[in-house]
Amino acid sequence: MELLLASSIGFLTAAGLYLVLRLRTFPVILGTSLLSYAVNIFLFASGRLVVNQPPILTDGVTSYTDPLPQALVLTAIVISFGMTAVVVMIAVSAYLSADDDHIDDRPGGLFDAGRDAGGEMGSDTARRNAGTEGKA
Amino acid sequence: MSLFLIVALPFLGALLPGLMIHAGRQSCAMATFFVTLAALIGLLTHVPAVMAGEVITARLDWLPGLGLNANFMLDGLGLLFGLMILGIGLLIITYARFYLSREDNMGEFFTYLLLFQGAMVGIVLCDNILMLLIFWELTSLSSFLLIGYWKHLPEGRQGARMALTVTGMGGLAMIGGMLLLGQIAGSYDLSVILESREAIQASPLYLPALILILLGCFTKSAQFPFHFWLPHAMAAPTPVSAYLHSATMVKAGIFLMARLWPVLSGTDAWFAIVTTAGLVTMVLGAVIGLFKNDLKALLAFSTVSHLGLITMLLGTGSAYGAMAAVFHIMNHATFKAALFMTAGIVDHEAHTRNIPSLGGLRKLMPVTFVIATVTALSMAGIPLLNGFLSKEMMLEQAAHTTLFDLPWLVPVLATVGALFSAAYSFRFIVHTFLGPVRDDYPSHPHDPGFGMWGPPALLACIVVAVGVAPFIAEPFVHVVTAAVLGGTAELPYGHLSIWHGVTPALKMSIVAVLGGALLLIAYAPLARAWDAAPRPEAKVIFDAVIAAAVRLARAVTEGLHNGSLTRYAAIFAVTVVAVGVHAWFTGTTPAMTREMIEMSPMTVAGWLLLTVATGFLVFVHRYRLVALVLMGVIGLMVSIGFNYLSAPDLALTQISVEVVTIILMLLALNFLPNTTPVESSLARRLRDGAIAAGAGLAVAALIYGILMRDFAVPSISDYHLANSYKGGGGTNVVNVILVDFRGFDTFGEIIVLGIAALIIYALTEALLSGPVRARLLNRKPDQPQAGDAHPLMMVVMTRVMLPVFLMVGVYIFLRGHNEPGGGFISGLVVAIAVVVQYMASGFSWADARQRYPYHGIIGAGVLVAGLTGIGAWYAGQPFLTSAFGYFRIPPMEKFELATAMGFDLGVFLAVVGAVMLSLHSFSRIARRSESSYSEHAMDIDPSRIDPLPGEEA
Amino acid sequence: MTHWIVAPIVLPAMLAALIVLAVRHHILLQRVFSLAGSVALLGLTAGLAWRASDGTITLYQLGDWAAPFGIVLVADRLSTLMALLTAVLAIPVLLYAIGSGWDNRGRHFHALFQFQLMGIMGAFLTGDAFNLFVFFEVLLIASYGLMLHSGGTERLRAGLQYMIYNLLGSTLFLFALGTIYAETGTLNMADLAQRVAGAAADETAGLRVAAVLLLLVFAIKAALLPLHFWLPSSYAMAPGPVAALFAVMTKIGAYGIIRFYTLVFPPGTAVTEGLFDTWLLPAALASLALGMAGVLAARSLDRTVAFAVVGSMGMLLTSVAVFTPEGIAAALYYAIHSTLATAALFLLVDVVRERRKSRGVDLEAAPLIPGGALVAGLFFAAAIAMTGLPPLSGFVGKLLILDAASGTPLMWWVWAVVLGSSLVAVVGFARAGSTVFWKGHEIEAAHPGSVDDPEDSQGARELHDPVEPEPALPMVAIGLLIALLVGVTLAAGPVNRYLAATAAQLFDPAPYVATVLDTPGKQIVDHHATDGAEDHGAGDDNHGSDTHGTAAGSKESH
Amino acid sequence: MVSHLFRRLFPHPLLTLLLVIVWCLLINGLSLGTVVFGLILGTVIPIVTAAYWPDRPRAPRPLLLAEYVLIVLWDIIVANVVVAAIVLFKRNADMRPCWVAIPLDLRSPEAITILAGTITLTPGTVSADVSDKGHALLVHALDAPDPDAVRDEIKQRYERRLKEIFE
Amino acid sequence: MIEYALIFAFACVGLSMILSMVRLILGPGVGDRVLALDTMSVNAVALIVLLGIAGGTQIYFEAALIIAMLGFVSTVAYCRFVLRGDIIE
Amino acid sequence: MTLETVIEGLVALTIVIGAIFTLVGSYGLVKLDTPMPRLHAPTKAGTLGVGAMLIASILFHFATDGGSLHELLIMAFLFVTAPISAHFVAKVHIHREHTAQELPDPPLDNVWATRDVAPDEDMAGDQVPEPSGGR
Ligand code: NA
Ligand code: NA
Repeated sequence: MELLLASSIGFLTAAGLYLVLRLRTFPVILGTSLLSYAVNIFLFASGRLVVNQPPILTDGVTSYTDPLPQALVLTAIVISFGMTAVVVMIAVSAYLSADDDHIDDRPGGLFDAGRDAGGEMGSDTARRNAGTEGKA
Repeated sequence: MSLFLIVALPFLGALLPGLMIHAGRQSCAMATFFVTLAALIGLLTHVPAVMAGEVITARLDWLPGLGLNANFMLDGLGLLFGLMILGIGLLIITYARFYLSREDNMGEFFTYLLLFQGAMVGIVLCDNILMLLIFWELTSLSSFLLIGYWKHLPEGRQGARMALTVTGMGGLAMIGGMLLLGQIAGSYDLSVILESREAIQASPLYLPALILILLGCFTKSAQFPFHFWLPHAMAAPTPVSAYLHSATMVKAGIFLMARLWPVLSGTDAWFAIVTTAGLVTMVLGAVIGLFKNDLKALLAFSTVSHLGLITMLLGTGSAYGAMAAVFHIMNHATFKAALFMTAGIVDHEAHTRNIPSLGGLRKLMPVTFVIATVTALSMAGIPLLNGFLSKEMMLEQAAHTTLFDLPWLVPVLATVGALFSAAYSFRFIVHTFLGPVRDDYPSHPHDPGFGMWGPPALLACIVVAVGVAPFIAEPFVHVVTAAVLGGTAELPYGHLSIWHGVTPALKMSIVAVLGGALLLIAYAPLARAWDAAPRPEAKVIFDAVIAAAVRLARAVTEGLHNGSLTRYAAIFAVTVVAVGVHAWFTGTTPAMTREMIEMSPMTVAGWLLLTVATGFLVFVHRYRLVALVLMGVIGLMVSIGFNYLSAPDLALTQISVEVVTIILMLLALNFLPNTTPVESSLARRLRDGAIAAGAGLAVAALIYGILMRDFAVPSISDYHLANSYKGGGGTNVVNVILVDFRGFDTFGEIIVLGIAALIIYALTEALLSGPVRARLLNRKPDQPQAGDAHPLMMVVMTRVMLPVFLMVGVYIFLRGHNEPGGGFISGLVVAIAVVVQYMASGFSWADARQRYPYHGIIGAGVLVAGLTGIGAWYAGQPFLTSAFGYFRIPPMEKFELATAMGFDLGVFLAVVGAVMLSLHSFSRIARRSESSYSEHAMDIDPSRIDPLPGEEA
Repeated sequence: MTHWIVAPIVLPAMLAALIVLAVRHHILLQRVFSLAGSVALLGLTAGLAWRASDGTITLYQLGDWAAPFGIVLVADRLSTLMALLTAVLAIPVLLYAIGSGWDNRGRHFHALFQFQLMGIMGAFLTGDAFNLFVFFEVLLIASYGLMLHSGGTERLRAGLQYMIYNLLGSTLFLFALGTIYAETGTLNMADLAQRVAGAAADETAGLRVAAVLLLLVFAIKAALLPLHFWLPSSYAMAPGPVAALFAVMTKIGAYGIIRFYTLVFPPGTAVTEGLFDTWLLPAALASLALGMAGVLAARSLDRTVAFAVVGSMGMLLTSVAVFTPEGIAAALYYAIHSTLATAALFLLVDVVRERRKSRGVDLEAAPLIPGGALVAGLFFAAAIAMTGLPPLSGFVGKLLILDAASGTPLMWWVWAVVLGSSLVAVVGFARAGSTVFWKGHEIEAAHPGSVDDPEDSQGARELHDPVEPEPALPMVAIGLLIALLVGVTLAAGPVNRYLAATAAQLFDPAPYVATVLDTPGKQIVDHHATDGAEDHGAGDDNHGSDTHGTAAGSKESH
Repeated sequence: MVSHLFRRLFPHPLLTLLLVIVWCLLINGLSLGTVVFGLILGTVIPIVTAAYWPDRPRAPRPLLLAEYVLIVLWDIIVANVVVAAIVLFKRNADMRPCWVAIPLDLRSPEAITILAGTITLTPGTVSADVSDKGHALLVHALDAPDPDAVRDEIKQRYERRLKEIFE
Repeated sequence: MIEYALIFAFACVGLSMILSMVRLILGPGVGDRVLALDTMSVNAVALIVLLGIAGGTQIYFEAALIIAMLGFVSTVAYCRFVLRGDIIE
Repeated sequence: MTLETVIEGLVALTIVIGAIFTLVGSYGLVKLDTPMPRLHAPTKAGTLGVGAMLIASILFHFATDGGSLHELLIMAFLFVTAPISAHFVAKVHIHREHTAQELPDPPLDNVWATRDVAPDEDMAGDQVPEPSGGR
């Protein structure tokens, strides 16, 4: 079980980090979500693993899992939820303002003349423009 | 007058011109003049005591922890410089009053000038080398302001920056040197340091300290190879050039060498460095000066040359040399200040300082001519003028100085220097004033008013007086020299006199004067040869160095900070993993102490699902909807895993957060493109994969190591388990930790959530009030839309479920303290119930039925939670102290009431408000102009289209 | 029981909630509330600092639970000093925000501002490692909101990067906390100190990882190379008053390092071996060098200042990395100084951006700005402070740091980098300042009557006699900061004495640990027993208190 | 007067009853305290959510409804067996999936919803869509050689009963 | 007896989830994937109920309840996204 | 054969029944080769699968710790929500997979609601490419 959990955390971390290193905002946000899964499980596991001993005091039961990391993880989940909401909002706002969902600033500045001309990089820009201006 | 006041007067006075600028130029200048005069008088009150050999002191602790104190002392050396600074300052102020034009901001000018003056007085009266550093750098700063005074001149700005750069660099080096010096001596007080000659010269830190201090001195005094900034400082108004760059600031380096002479001089290193630098500077400055066509540039290089001369004298380390240096400092200050002022007069009157454009001014401005001639001849070393006396002493000293085992080297070079010095002095007179009167001056020149020629004339009188009757200066020179020597050497024999007999110095002097005259006669061909000769141009080199530095800095910073978050994140990950792994392997690894929990087929299946979902998510992350579906799978798996591993609260929270997150992401996804193009190369992906795999491996190894070991010391959570019920009144220990043991965390956590919602709202507002608004309103769906936005089935079902959902919310809320649940999950459930109404029945329909502003709910939540915490104060308990009790209303069973429920209510409200405000804001962005208000929840309602009998509307 | 310690956290939180609840539509009331709250906060923190000044360490047990089981706040010299610094900074920043109208360019400025203050206060005052994380998150999320205040394309993009980078940082923080808890079984900082000190010598690997990860977390906040990349763009893009407030945010990272690595992971143990000399000091020196190189390289004034922040943090951490009482004292002085200086500079940058309409803050020639002389003068003063030129506090701080570094093995490196980078900074600021404030005179001389105000072509008149005077409050705010800098300089002696005492307190953690761990908390009353014989669903037993009696007992015997 | 107050307090008495039952199930016990608290909630929650119930649906006939529920439960069990058999034993190629359009006599959205739900829960059928005016229901059958038989059975077995219950 | 039934049931539910995952991966349409996720959440309810029986506890009730309640919310949200783009309009 | 044994047997039986139906649901999800038929398998089999297990749980708790009925709530939720989920998935299929010709015309009305779109908004064919998991 420990091996499964440790490898899951490792796997989530690796996947999250790989996505964080992508170039567009959406995969990066996915990546941070995966990372927060990983770290939440990590934090949870810092109290060691126990099966079927939930920290609800019950008559006649003497051993419980460590409740403290669970409380910490709850706090961490809530916080990362708030953070995710904000980062999604910023990503949307940034995309809507700049018409570009790249996470990196592009060489040549934001409104590089070459980009709006189309090409592979500007494909989504072109598509959205076609969608909005075609009807206007 | 107290030394503090003498130093402080110029600084305090610096406020006056700025404040009085509206009172007019005259009052500005007068204020400056009287401030300076007051300080000068204050200084003069100490003259008798100093002449009697006393040292006046004043001490004030400032930063005793460091040894930085406002200690001042006045001895002969300080007096000489103080008199020069304030005395010449008075003349300069008078001169400047008439020199500056109407357009110039006189208040600003005199403010800077007084700041500078104060800094200079500070340097020369300072008895603490850290304090001295402060004044030292202040002179650099004020000179920066003064050189850049004419801000519209590029030369002014560049010259100011160059001066600041070079002298600033020296100042920084000197900080190091002074700190070293202080450490060797055990004190930063000069009076202590000056007593520690042996300790200092024996210390291994002596050489670095010496070099660093000399760097400061040489840069400030424009010694080779740092001489190049001085001519460019001539972009300053002439009074500034006269004051700073001839009489005072450039002599600060000389002053410091003289001040530290007792402890630093006398070693081979001192001799070799200082003498060489001085000699080279003297010759080089004189040669360059001869060929300068700008009057002020000529004088500037002559200053460089004369400073070299003084430096060379100090470098010899002999008492006689020191006395010669002292005397030449005085003499140079008088004739050079006067010369600058005459150059300024010429510039002011003829509107040019270019020597080839001048000549013949003798007839047009006779007074100026006389002053210029007297002082220039003094500079050339003509007898009966003060320059001659000190130059003779210099040559005498040179004749007895052997550098690098070459006895001829110093005398010959000194003579060459003196020769060129004579030559440019003659040129100053001949090419400017003599010759025929021209008709092409840019302006018609004539002698200026007394205000402008009076000050140099006064100086010229001193030049003559001392030259003719050197004994009047003799006591003073002796006192100053004694101060320089500081008891380390006997005061040399010597009356200052015009005639010493036919000494080597006299012969050298004659050679120099005659040779100078010959050079001037042969000037034209020499100048052509000079112009033709290739030579390094200091400004070009300096600019190139700065430009190269800027290029390098840009290459580094812009290369690193290229705006690529992707790269920053990669660096972050690699750094963390590398440092973490290094830390692990440099420590001792503990042994495993725990048994592994058996893996059942079901856990393996769960593991498989989680990893496959994660891997597939990475594989299809470009297809965003599919990626989100997979996020749902991962969330579900994690939730089940929490359940399995005895964490029901976590499972609940995880799954409800997951649902809200997915709703949120779906709302957002609609504004983003649906797919991502492939942009990174295979190599990039491999690199990222390697980084990710490394990090994953490290994390897995770390947690595996943790999981297989027990706590070394029992965890504090034993206490929580033991006291949750008796002390916190709940059997759900996790919840009791959240609302009681660690309620403060939860308080922070709901605030995070509340802030998140406020930010989302604020950004929505910003977006909808900006240029994006129009585009959003006219947005067309980028995918074909299906009909029936609000299906009947959904509307009916959710309507029935809303009360049930709320019921479940209340249940989860109330049970939380004893069973899995609590305010947070309850809040999410209720929020989801409301959001489902929005989804089913439409934004406008649901929004119209919402009575409470979500902002208010958030604020109320935080307030309720906080006030519950504050409530404990009234029971004399700390914030968030809980109380609970069991109550019973017959015939019903006992129930529990706890203040923690109030806190949890706050949590609940904050969560509901935050989730709703966030989703509401996202939905607002999605409103299009075509989406109109609908009074009906369902798009298709057969009972509305053809009502049943008896139900017609 | 005094509640003063928790007041600096609760007051802004309640105030912000009240603003959101009641006055979110009334900017004037928000201003009044916010300003009054900040003044009250100043009073509170000043009081706390006064109480701590004689070396008293005051403990506040939240929920009345004894440490290490509950969360505690600890007011010692260091925490109260930092809290006071924050409150002092808040007032001019708030005045500027109000005076310039920034607070009214978007929603919820004052609520976010107060929440931000709450987060910072909590981070400084808490004595619990996880609670520190929570307050980090509070201050971070508030900072995201403030940074993005009023929106705008470039700000949004910079904000996105800022936020994602810090999300990674928060993730790392949790990894560090998980490791710490797994290794020690506690979260209270004093308890951690005890348990780490008592850790077995053959089990250091995990603790070393924990110590290093935590150091990296604080290094991110402190913008230490190579984890500083989030800073330049976000500070440059943030609204002026927000960037000014952020001046204290980097100090929180420095505070974390000072706090944790004097208390929990002190130098000279197997757990921290090599941490400071192998990792921290070289990184600090590199930050210093890079930051000042950035000052020279910048093409706009906002980035000049932003890189100066990186450099100043390098300087501060250089002094920290020396890890002597002198070094820490010098670092604290520098922290105070650089907070005020950075704030003043960012506000000035904002003034330039607002008034220099055609060119903004680009380092290009542009027509003169109205009221330029005063702005230039204030900028000159702030730049002097920032670059460490005399006579302002930067110079004093630099001397203190150089002095503290002398005698250490890496002294020559420290001196060379500190002095060399000072020169680079001087050159950089001189270039920037002369371009922005002086070069316009050239244009003016060439085209008389061109002042940078497109709304009025006869702008030359405005240079001396503005038709519509610029609001005075922003300049008052900046002047206040400069005056504070002067004050810190003049009072260098007493301030340094206080900081030396602060450092001494940090290097003798025993009283801190004793105060935190030896103060008894809540006396557990068995409500159930007093409740009578009635049956309760969960039964009549003690719910594990019997089996865990040892743990409860051990708490009493602490 | 009393009845007016009653209608104010319990705008949807059936809902209140439902909520009390839900509450007891949630608490997982039946005691006076639970019922009283459930009643309180059952009163408050409908009032709070009244805005979302713009028009009062006609009260169904309880006995007929109970009969209907039992029929449906039985059909669900049968359906599951049938569908399981088809899934397990029939080859994909042998299946006869088809669309069935069912004209509706029902008009009330509540009744249509229940019908659609019933169809989905019972033998091999899923209600997939309604027509643009709500007069027909589109049903997909997993394996129905005769679509008309499916349509007739649905109308007979379920719709007729629902019409009695609700309209 | 119950133990064996539970072992069998755990295996079946585990296998069900794996099969659903297979459909989720294979797709091909969004509808199929959403359906697979919906099935997985129903399976999850089953799994949690089984855990409760196996552990002899009712502590997992809330988790099963919440998953049952909320599972459909995300399914509807995904579908609405495909159908309309805006899930709230 | 005591009551306990009977209940135990019943519990085991219902668990097994539930497990089989659960498995069949997911098996059908994989086995069936067109979208609409696939929809039937899990929505039918799944509900009874969980339902049986919930009955097992009720029985089990009656036998062991005094009984519980709250599992009924879970069942109710599943039964109420399953049709809505299926309805929406079916709408997605209609929207994305089926051309209008395949569907029968609605009696009495013009068009099925899902396909009731303004002509200019009907951009069918311009759909997002889907990742194919290997088929
Ligand atoms: Na929580
Ligand atoms: Na909870």
